[in-house]
Amino acid sequence: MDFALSDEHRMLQDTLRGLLARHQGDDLWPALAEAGVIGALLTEDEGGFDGSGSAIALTFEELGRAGASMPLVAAMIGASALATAGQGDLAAEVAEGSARVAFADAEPGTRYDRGVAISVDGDRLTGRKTMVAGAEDARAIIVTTADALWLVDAKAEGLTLNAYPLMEGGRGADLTFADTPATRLGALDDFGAALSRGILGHSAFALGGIIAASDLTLDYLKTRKQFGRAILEFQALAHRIADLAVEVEQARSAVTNLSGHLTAEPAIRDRHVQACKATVGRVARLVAEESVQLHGGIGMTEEYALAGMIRRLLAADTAMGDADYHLERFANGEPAWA
Amino acid sequence: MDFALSDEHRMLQDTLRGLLARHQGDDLWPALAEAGVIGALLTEDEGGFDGSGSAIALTFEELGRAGASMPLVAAMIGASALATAGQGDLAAEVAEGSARVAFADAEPGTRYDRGVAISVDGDRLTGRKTMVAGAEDARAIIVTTADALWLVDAKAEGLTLNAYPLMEGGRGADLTFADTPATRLGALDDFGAALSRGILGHSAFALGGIIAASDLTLDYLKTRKQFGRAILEFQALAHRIADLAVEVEQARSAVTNLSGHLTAEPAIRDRHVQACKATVGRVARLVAEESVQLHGGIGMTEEYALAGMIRRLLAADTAMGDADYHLERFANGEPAWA
Amino acid sequence: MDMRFTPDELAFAAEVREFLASELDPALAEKNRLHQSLTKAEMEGWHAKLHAKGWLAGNWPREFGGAGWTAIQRHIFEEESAKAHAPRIVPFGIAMLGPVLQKFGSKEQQDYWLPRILNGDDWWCQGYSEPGAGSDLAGLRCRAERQGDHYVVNGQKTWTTLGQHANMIFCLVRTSTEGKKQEGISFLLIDMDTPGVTVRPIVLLDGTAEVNEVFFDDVKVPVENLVGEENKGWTYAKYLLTHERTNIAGVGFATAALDNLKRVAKAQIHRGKPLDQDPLFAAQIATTEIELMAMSTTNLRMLSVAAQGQAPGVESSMLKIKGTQIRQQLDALTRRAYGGWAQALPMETGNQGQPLDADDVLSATANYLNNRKLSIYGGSNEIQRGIIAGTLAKG
Amino acid sequence: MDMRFTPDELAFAAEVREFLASELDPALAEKNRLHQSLTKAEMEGWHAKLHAKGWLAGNWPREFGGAGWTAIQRHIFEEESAKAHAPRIVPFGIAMLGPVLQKFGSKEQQDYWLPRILNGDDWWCQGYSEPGAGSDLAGLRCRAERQGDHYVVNGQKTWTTLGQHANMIFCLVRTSTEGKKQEGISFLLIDMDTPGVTVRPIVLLDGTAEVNEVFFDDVKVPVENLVGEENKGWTYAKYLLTHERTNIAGVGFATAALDNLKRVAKAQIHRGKPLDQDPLFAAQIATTEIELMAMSTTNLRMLSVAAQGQAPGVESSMLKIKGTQIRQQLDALTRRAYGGWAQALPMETGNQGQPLDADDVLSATANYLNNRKLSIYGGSNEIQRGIIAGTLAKG
Repeated sequence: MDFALSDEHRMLQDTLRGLLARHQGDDLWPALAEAGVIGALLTEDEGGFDGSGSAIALTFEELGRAGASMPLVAAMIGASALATAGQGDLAAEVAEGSARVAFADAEPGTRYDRGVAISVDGDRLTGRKTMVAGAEDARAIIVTTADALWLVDAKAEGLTLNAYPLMEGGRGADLTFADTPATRLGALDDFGAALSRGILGHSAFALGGIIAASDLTLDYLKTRKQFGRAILEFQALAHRIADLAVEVEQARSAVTNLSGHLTAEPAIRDRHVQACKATVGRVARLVAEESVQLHGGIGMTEEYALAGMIRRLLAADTAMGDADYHLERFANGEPAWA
Repeated sequence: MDFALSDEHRMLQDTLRGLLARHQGDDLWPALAEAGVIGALLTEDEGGFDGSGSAIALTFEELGRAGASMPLVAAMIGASALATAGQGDLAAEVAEGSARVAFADAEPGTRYDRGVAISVDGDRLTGRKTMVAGAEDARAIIVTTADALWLVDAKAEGLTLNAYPLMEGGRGADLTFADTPATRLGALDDFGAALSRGILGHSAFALGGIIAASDLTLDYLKTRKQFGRAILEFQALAHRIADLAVEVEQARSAVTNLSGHLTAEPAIRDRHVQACKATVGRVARLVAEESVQLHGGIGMTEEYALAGMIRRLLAADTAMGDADYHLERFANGEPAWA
Repeated sequence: MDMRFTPDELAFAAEVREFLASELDPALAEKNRLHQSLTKAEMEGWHAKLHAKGWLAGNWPREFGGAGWTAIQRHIFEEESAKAHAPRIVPFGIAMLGPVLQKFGSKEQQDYWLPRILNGDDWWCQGYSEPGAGSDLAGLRCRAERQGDHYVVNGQKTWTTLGQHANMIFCLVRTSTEGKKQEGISFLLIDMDTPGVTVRPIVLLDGTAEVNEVFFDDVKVPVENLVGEENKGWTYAKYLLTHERTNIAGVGFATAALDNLKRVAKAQIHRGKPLDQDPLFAAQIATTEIELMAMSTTNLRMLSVAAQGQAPGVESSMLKIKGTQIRQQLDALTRRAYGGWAQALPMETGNQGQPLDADDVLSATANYLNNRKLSIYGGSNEIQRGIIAGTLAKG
Repeated sequence: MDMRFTPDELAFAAEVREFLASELDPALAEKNRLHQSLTKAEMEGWHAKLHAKGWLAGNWPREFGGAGWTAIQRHIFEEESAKAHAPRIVPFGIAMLGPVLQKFGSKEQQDYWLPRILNGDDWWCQGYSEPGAGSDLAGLRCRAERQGDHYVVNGQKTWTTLGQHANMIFCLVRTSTEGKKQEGISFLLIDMDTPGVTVRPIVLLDGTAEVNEVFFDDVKVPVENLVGEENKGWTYAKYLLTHERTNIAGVGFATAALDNLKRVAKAQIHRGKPLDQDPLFAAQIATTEIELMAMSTTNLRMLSVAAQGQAPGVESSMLKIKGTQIRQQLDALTRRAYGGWAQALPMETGNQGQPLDADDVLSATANYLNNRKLSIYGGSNEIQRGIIAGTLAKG
């Protein structure tokens, strides 16, 4: 048993930290692509060179720590799904960064059901998807329906896009489909591997944010003085930050578990998918709420770094099924993708 | 709106406090009967003289504070049910204390279902009931089955009794029925009033215990010294006792709500039955666990007064459906008795 | 014991509902239901309607132009207003400054300022907190130096809610650094149009800008604007904190939030059925509803004690804690009911687009974030726990 | 990163399972599964079987007759033993005193006492806590006065687990009242057959009597029974607390408890179906199982660090907290799974009757009550939070 990073992954981590210190916003994506970070998220079959749980987990944890908001999870799911479905050319372009794809999963009017707001007629889609991150920049959209995965060209007829800022910091869009032509990539459960990696991506991103927010809160408790002393010296607050520290370790272990079981047989992998998202989602919300409370008023202001962290933590819980959603499926012994 | 006790009820409270200071164990029942306390729990139709929610709540709260363990709830349910079913003579004997009845509700092998371990064939019962408080002293037993209430003579043929100590301090028994003759009193939901008063009794008893345990814990925190000061001065513990105090008020209000809605129309009464038992059960367990933890080791010893309180709190949550049971029915919008 | 309202109280509740039905503009109620920021004119308009009815200052005695309501009547008014999504009465003049002036102000101050509050001539805001003095309010540093017939004020206040609309601010200022820190504080009324006053908005994490920083740079304040005695301001501030807390539990707001949550859970689809049929989600709603049922009665118990003239004690701290827990839980459930749909936030600035048909969703997210403040301001829940424990230690 | 056990570790796990299958008496395992108190002979018998295999002292180096296992091997042994419901190795001699003697004892002490622990010649118990010194362990008062070649011990110890079986006790005693309270403590080995030693059982709220008070009244202890130096005992006690905590997380016990809970929930009927199909109860089981999955990996992460020779730091406090929370939650759910059936308690004393066919139910209730101790003893969870916060404050 060895939980340490391999030499390659330590190098990847160093690269990421360097890039994230130098690049932000729109600049970041090309820089990551150029440095091969997208490739590190994908296997050779998918146009990349790694694709291991460990590479995915460390990459998204670093992005989460830095608060980099960008639909890299969509690129990873997209390239993997495209490769699985025999669309290797587009996958390769995504892997090298010359094309972007978006992942349209959430729907209005439902928590996490698929196929409520969108319907299929032959090879055409009609209805709406919402909160599609990075849709404005995508060449193609990977779309979920009740039981299948579809590929839709961004310029397809009958597809309209309405964009807006997302809570996590980037931009997303509502996509309205009106008898829009689409290519069926396959049944949803053929893509369990790709989708599970999406869960790992969101979870590790949340883990990075959890660590960043709890570190920031600890720093604040050490520095902020009230009643003549640092507020970390107030035992009630000290015990709460200690409890948070315990939960942060739980989140880290949950990510480690999924990362280590990403290629296990589907039944085992799915239990870890659900356990990971349930744990990380729960801890993300807890850390978000406790961080604001322990800060007091300053923690609610947009100027202070915590605000963005809070929103990213909530968004990461919400993406692809929140803690309650995955807990319910785990409790029922259901598969993650069906 | 007036939440104060009436003069009559203040007198009842004084009487009870006096009796409970002087009498314990086997002596207590005759003393209570003689002082008219059983009658105060029942309406005139039932052979008593009050039977209001307020009288029931204050009586059982006092019993709970004093830690008096005795199946007075069974007497109240029993007399009320008997009167409703036209068995006024036995009801009157119960009301005046010359006869006792037990209430057989729980069954082995199930959380709170009825009719799992016991079945009906004509006017005969076969199967088992468990944890029947006061069965050894009862002249007759009120028995629940899947959808009805039955009266069984304590000397009926085919009825065997196996007695043992209950967690709450008194004694209970397993009752085994083998083609035992029984009198059907009516359908379960005909006795909603009687059964709801049972919930109020158990809840108010728990409230008394909640208050006693949290008072004892507060006293301990004030007196016990560690690291050179009273442990109540440790802020982390002070905040936890403050949180307990908030929950104690929630439990009191839940009891007040049921007490004030005991004679409301069944749909409204049942919501308060469920809300009351769910709240009091949750707070009872919380106070039990926190009291032990805040005490430390001494709180786990049989010699110390807390031990009995803890067991009574757990028992009160468990009786006639615990917090989870009633929460689930409240959430489903189901009636309390069906 | 009798849990019923009296016939008079029931009649009053009916009158309030009737008033709300006829006077409250549905568009304004809808805006309020969605927790969208109201304009200054909208708030002033609602105040004017209440003032015309004589209901603007329910907590004031009749001699000062108030309605002279009992604690129960105020509770009924607040609960009915919240359920109807009426705008909340801006509290700074009516609920906060008014009672202080009535108790500690001079006759001249009462005669001049109180009618202006009722008429809407002044919009007041509150200058208590400072960047270095949050929970430790008495640690404030903003200082006022007496120079002839003026005080000269220098320093900063923060968390000044709706200060962008205000022309007047009542401030706690330091007039002495001798003795205990509570002893050198004075209560000063400051015209915000005086040279040297600067207001800067603070954007919160939900994108709204309803609170502000207020800076004072050699601001001259006439000595007649001192309330009560110099260095006794802490007494007046504490009076406010302990006596004007009838609505601290927020039962009306919680009831409205619960209704809204149930409506959302009935509409949102989960596993092919309405979300309110999901056992886990239904249990979470039920848990919170049951908490609210109990807390609501704790609130009434306390009001009924207050109605008999006894000052509320530690109960108001308990209601603050439980009340905010319930409201925050309701807000959290409402946001989560929307699931994957709740990943955007409305932005008050800029025209950057907005999701389709999602006003309610955006409102749920913003409201969840915004109401994290409930357990922080007005004495954080940690401060309230300290107050409760302190009382228990003495008792 | 590689989460798999090595082939050697897998082979070792198989060997442990094989040993348990052949050597563990099923009746003893069943008694243990039901958390019934084992007799002294039963515990000694199990120790003897382990000693014959060379596995009694997994944590001791081979030079002292131990198995010299790695942290991972010890974890495997503990987890497999717990899952098979094997008796827990009584920790006082093997896990606690042994390492202290090995590190701080004299050659003579090591040669004399260590083999006796392995052979079962001595049954050790622990004399740390006192009535006035619980969480504040260093505040202990039981004093030892040097008189010639003896110490004379007076005072009281409490919470002495299984002290009723013991013939020896290792004690922290006060040998000086000068300087800081930690500085006047010594570590003494006391023969319990010495005149002046009295053992009194403490009955706990679950009716068991596994802990004791031990009184010392002018008890003479030879000076050669002092371990290490006089007044340095605190150092040795702390060594124990920080270094012998491989099983602090209790993963094996939690796994066994989870298996048992699932078995109970499959058998108990709720609303006409097995309880494990109830969405609310299933969600509570799942929540705890998910917590255990994560905690188990936290434990392995820590072991893998320990295996590389780094001393565990604040992680053992974290594992203590989360480990006890999980076990107490599992115990609570198991009791509650029985619902109305769980209203009796087994009584160890007296023949007052017992419900029919209810061994598992009684065990669930008693175990829930008994395991409230998990978050109190060995440094309460509040003490652990203080340790974590203290480390965070420095970091």
